[in-house]
Amino acid sequence: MSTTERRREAGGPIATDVDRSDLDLLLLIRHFEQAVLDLFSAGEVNGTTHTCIGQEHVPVALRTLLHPEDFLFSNHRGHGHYLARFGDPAGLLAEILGRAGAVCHGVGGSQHIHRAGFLTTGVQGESVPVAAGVALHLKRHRPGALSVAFIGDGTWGEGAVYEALNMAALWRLPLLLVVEHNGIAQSSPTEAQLAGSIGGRAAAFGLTHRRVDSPDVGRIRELVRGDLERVRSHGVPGVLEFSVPRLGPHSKGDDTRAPEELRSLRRRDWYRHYQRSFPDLFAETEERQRKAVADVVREVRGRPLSTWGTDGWG
Amino acid sequence: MSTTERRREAGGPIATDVDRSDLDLLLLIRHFEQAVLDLFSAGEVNGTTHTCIGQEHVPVALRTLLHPEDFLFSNHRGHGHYLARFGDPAGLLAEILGRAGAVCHGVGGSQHIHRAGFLTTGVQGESVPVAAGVALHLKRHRPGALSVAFIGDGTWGEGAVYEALNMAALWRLPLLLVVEHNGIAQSSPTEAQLAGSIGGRAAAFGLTHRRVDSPDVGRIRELVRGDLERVRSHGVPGVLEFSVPRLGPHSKGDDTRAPEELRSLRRRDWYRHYQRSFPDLFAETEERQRKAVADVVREVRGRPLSTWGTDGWG
Amino acid sequence: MAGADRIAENLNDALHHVFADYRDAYLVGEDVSDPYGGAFKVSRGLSTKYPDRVLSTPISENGLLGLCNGLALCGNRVIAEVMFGDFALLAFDQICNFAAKSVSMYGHAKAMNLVIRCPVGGHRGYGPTHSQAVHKHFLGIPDLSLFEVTPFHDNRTLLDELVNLGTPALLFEEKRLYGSRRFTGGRIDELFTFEFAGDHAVSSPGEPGPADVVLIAPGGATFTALAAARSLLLEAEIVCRVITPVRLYPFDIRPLEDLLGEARLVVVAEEGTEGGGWGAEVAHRVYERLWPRLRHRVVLVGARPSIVPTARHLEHEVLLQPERIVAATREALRG
Amino acid sequence: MAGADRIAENLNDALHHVFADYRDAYLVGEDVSDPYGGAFKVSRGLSTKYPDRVLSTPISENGLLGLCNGLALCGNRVIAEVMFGDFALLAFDQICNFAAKSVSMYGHAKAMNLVIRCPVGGHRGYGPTHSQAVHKHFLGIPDLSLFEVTPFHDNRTLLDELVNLGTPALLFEEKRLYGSRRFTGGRIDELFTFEFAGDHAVSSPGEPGPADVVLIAPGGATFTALAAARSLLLEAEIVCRVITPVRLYPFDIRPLEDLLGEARLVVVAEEGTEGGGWGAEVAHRVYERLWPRLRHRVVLVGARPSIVPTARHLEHEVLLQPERIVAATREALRG
Ligand SMILES: Cc1ncc(C[n+]2csc(CCOP(=O)(O)OP(=O)(O)O)c2C)c(N)n1
Ligand SMILES: Cc1ncc(C[n+]2csc(CCOP(=O)(O)OP(=O)(O)O)c2C)c(N)n1
Ligand SMILES: [Mg+2]
Ligand SMILES: [Mg+2]
Repeated sequence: MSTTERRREAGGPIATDVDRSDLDLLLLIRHFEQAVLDLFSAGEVNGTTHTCIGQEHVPVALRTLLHPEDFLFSNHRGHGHYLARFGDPAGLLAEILGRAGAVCHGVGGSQHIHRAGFLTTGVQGESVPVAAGVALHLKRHRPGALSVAFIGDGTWGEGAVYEALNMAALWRLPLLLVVEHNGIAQSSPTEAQLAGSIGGRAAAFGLTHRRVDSPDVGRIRELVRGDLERVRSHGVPGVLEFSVPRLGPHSKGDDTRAPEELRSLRRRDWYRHYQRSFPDLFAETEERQRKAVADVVREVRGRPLSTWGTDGWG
Repeated sequence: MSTTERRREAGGPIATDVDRSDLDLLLLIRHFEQAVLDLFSAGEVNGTTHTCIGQEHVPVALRTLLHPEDFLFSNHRGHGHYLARFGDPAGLLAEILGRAGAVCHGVGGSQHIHRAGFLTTGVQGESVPVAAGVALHLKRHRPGALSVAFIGDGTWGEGAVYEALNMAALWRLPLLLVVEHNGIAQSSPTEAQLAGSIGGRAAAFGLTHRRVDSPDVGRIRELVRGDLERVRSHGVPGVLEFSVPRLGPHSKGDDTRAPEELRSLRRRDWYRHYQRSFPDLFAETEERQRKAVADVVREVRGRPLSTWGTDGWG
Repeated sequence: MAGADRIAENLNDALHHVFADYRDAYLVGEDVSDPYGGAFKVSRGLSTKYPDRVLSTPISENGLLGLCNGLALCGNRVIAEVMFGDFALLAFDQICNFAAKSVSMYGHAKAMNLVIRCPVGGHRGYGPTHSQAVHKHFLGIPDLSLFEVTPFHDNRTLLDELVNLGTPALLFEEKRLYGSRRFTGGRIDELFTFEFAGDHAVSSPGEPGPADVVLIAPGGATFTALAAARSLLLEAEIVCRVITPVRLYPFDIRPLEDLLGEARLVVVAEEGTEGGGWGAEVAHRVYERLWPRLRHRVVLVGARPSIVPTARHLEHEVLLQPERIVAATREALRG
Repeated sequence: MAGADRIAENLNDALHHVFADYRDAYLVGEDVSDPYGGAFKVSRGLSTKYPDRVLSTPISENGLLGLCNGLALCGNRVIAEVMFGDFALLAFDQICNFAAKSVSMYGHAKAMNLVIRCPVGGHRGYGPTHSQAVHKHFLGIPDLSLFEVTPFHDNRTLLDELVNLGTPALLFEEKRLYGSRRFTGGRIDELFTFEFAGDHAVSSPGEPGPADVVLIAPGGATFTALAAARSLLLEAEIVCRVITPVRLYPFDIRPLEDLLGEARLVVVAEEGTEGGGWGAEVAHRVYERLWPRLRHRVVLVGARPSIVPTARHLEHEVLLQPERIVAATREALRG
């Protein structure tokens, strides 16, 4: 059985074939996020959560270009990053619901997750200098490994980002900044919070920058493979900017965008395009992932509450 | 009597005539700074101080382009900025020595000075967002007025600078950032602390930028007059970068640069060039300013200590 | 009482009044513009009415506080909204080294009318970086006052005071308060009434005479303290008064001296973690004024010295609960 | 004693030993490289010997602490040098919200070996933004310990302990100490000797029996306290012991209980401004353990609640001086 499916439709944003495992992952993340929102609506999530609906293809595309020894700094909108790296929906959902088997015992919750080679914090921008420090370590001890920090467009408001880029550029650190530019930060459109451009910000430090608009996982890989390699082999930082639509609310029920705007954003959803390009495989995969997520939800909801304490510490 | 003196020598970095009041001010600052260093060596200065020897021409040149309603944020190396604005060596020296008549009662000292439309703080970068706030106020209440922040090249390490530039660019604030790029920050050469270029940093926010190398006050004015006017009339921020030599130590006795480096820097000193271009006027002016500063030193040293308290507050 | 407005609305109303009263009022913060109106909706309606003076900033806490400092320096009345108090730590330099110091460090008294609003505290499951009670870190900065919204004080009066203070102030807003109704008319419930002593709200059960215990608890800890006081009364006949200060620092102990001096025990409860906190400062003031009259050492309770976990059941363990106050009080009275 | 090294040299030696002992040691700070060796020269020689692991950073306090956090996260032993402690406030987020929280907030114990060296305090005329004793702001952060260099403790032992602590630590270095010689061999001068009680140095005049006063004073305040103790003895025959802790927070009171319990008076002196400071926390610990034995409330003295002015005569007025300790002590003993 081939793991790659040929595209049916000519033209359109999906120009490459699809790997089944990519589609699996794309749809796992989509349905996971949808389930989280549903659980939230049902009052089963304590606190807050930020879903990555519309942005799933970024971690999915990068997944095969990343190595096990790379260190990833995710952010508040990090479920997709986690699932693409670890494929562990139960551990993540348990974390969000505070159930046994939670990857961080329910202590960190949705936006504070740490697992080998992966870390999220809840303070915007804070991770970038930390990622620079990790890059320095990797450069010396695991040459060729990357320190990757995911940030949103709005996070360019934070001074910490610039302090880190300056050091990373000066010391030629293998830091890859992945910017998920979804045109908005909480409620603020990018035009209202970011002057100039992200490309310009990268250039300010002499860093390479590429902007990618495609929702096509295969195409993205073609475009950015060389960029990652350059950061790895030259040990210098780079910035990758992905233009993506944020299709869900910022966290929960707090979307103040106009319906027309959302409609037009939905036209950019990888989901539609993949559905159109690979209708059969898509339907079959979606069904499978919907069920898989439902099973995970059922199973995790049935678990006892997580425990935390010196005893429980791993 | 003409207030402008014709250049004698053709060629060389000084290509314009000199205004007597400019030369007066240049030499006042130079001799003031020299006197501060001497007082320091004599153990009469408490704490620390940073002299602007080699950089005097920047505030002198800008002086005539600035308006009384402009607000100036100076920095740790700010004696020249103060003297160019207020021409008050006694008030400043009293501040440095903690004597009666000190502009801030000796409380702030060399690097914490506030007087109408002028403010210095001792934390690098901190003033830039504050200057943006003042620019916002000016834009609304005194259109055409500038908020000017002086910073060094090293201060581009601070995230606050970027946070401020972003806001200033977004809101089109009349903020003028004057960068005195002396190639060093304390002991760190610029190459070791600044990746990319200052022009690139300005461009990152869509800001205009000009780099000026000339030590010639008249020439500088020709070059930057339009830039200031643009910030004023369009109400948008801009960056002016002056390439200057730091001829003295960072503060006192802490210069770790090699003698050859210092020798080559001295070749860029406006002092030599003006001396060469206007020998008679220069000699006469220098004599006058040397004496004026000596008088100020003598007079201020004889004053009683400053007093501070609710009673003494002006 | 049923008729009173919710505290978020009361705060919102207070902000509207500041803007109506002062043409130099500014509100600066992240996502404060309509229709969002700030993460906790407290700023709703302001940007629509006063578009020029409500600034939704980029995500730049230090920068936005710097901007506020510049506006305050020019004589404006400036209100900053920090989305979560935890992020005020990013702006520590602008708050401490610029805002507070500028009042005096230039040798002349310089008015800085700046109010920094900080939603704080947990009980919301927002996790370790969005749930701190950061009060303790800002204690003891000359010329920086700390205030906290309470269920008793009208924020209209409070905010008007703060924008005219002449020195910068932090205003903490415990998140549980937003959705709660204010206590008005002197009555809290069938058991407790309240009145004011100086600036402090004093809640008492109907018992005459001195209380056994005086419990000092600001902000949202008021609810916790009231629940504890109720248990103590109903379960152990311990009469407990609850004092809710609105100004946390400097803490004004004078109006409380008699109340405190008569009690068998003084307890200070705070939302912040135990250790190095506000409670120790209040205790110090109590000892300083009342040493000879105190019958027991001042007891401090707060959250456990831990980060605030996200999961509800874990968060509950860490944060201050009425049971902890009750247990500490009873143990002290026994011992 | 004349033979002992200056404390700056002792610290420098301690740093050299950390680098010699641990191949994963890093030093990160502004202008720390040779020949400059840091603003106070404490880092001299390190960059020459270990060029790869000594990083002179841009002027980016928050960024450099973040970089340190990344290195610590990877298991390295990291020492940050903040040029002036005042600027540690710029890095508050990385210190509190990342370094300290990472130890526990991911549900697993995560070692973070990070030491943040902060020169603090005045008496140097550096002015309001370069002279603060910032200790108080960092009190009570779970998993963040505060230490301070003293004239008694060997920094070689101390630094070795700190780089292996598993939790981040701030190490305050009061600037007066740098040029001072360490006290060694149990003797301070012809009047005072010292010994250790637990981690605390205890200085005593030769008098037998319990002291009248126990004066707790860390870092550079030790000198001030010793001068005060000397005056009290010579001018008023008041016997005063001086306790100098090396770990300020959490404060370990157990080894001191007898000493404190026997005294007529406990005084806590600190370089920081009065109000909301470390002293109140120490006092709280004292009350907590010794309430029934205390004969007087704990007296706190510190700098006046003011910015630190630049001019020497004004600075002198604000900062803690022996006379202030003497006056507060005598007043308390009288009253
Ligand atoms: C320092 C800090 N300030 C504010 C916030 C609140 N906050 C969380 S996400 C967010 C918007 C982030 O926007 P962006 O970087 O574009 O990421 P996106 O949410 O669009 O993925 C804000 C303001 C925060 N978490 N940290
Ligand atoms: C936040 C902060 N960090 C460090 C310092 C110490 N410091 C004072 S001046 C200076 C160098 C500044 O370099 P630059 O901006 O190039 O100005 P220059 O001294 O060259 O005029 C440093 C590191 C400070 N004052 N503030
Ligand atoms: Mg975004
Ligand atoms: Mg410089």
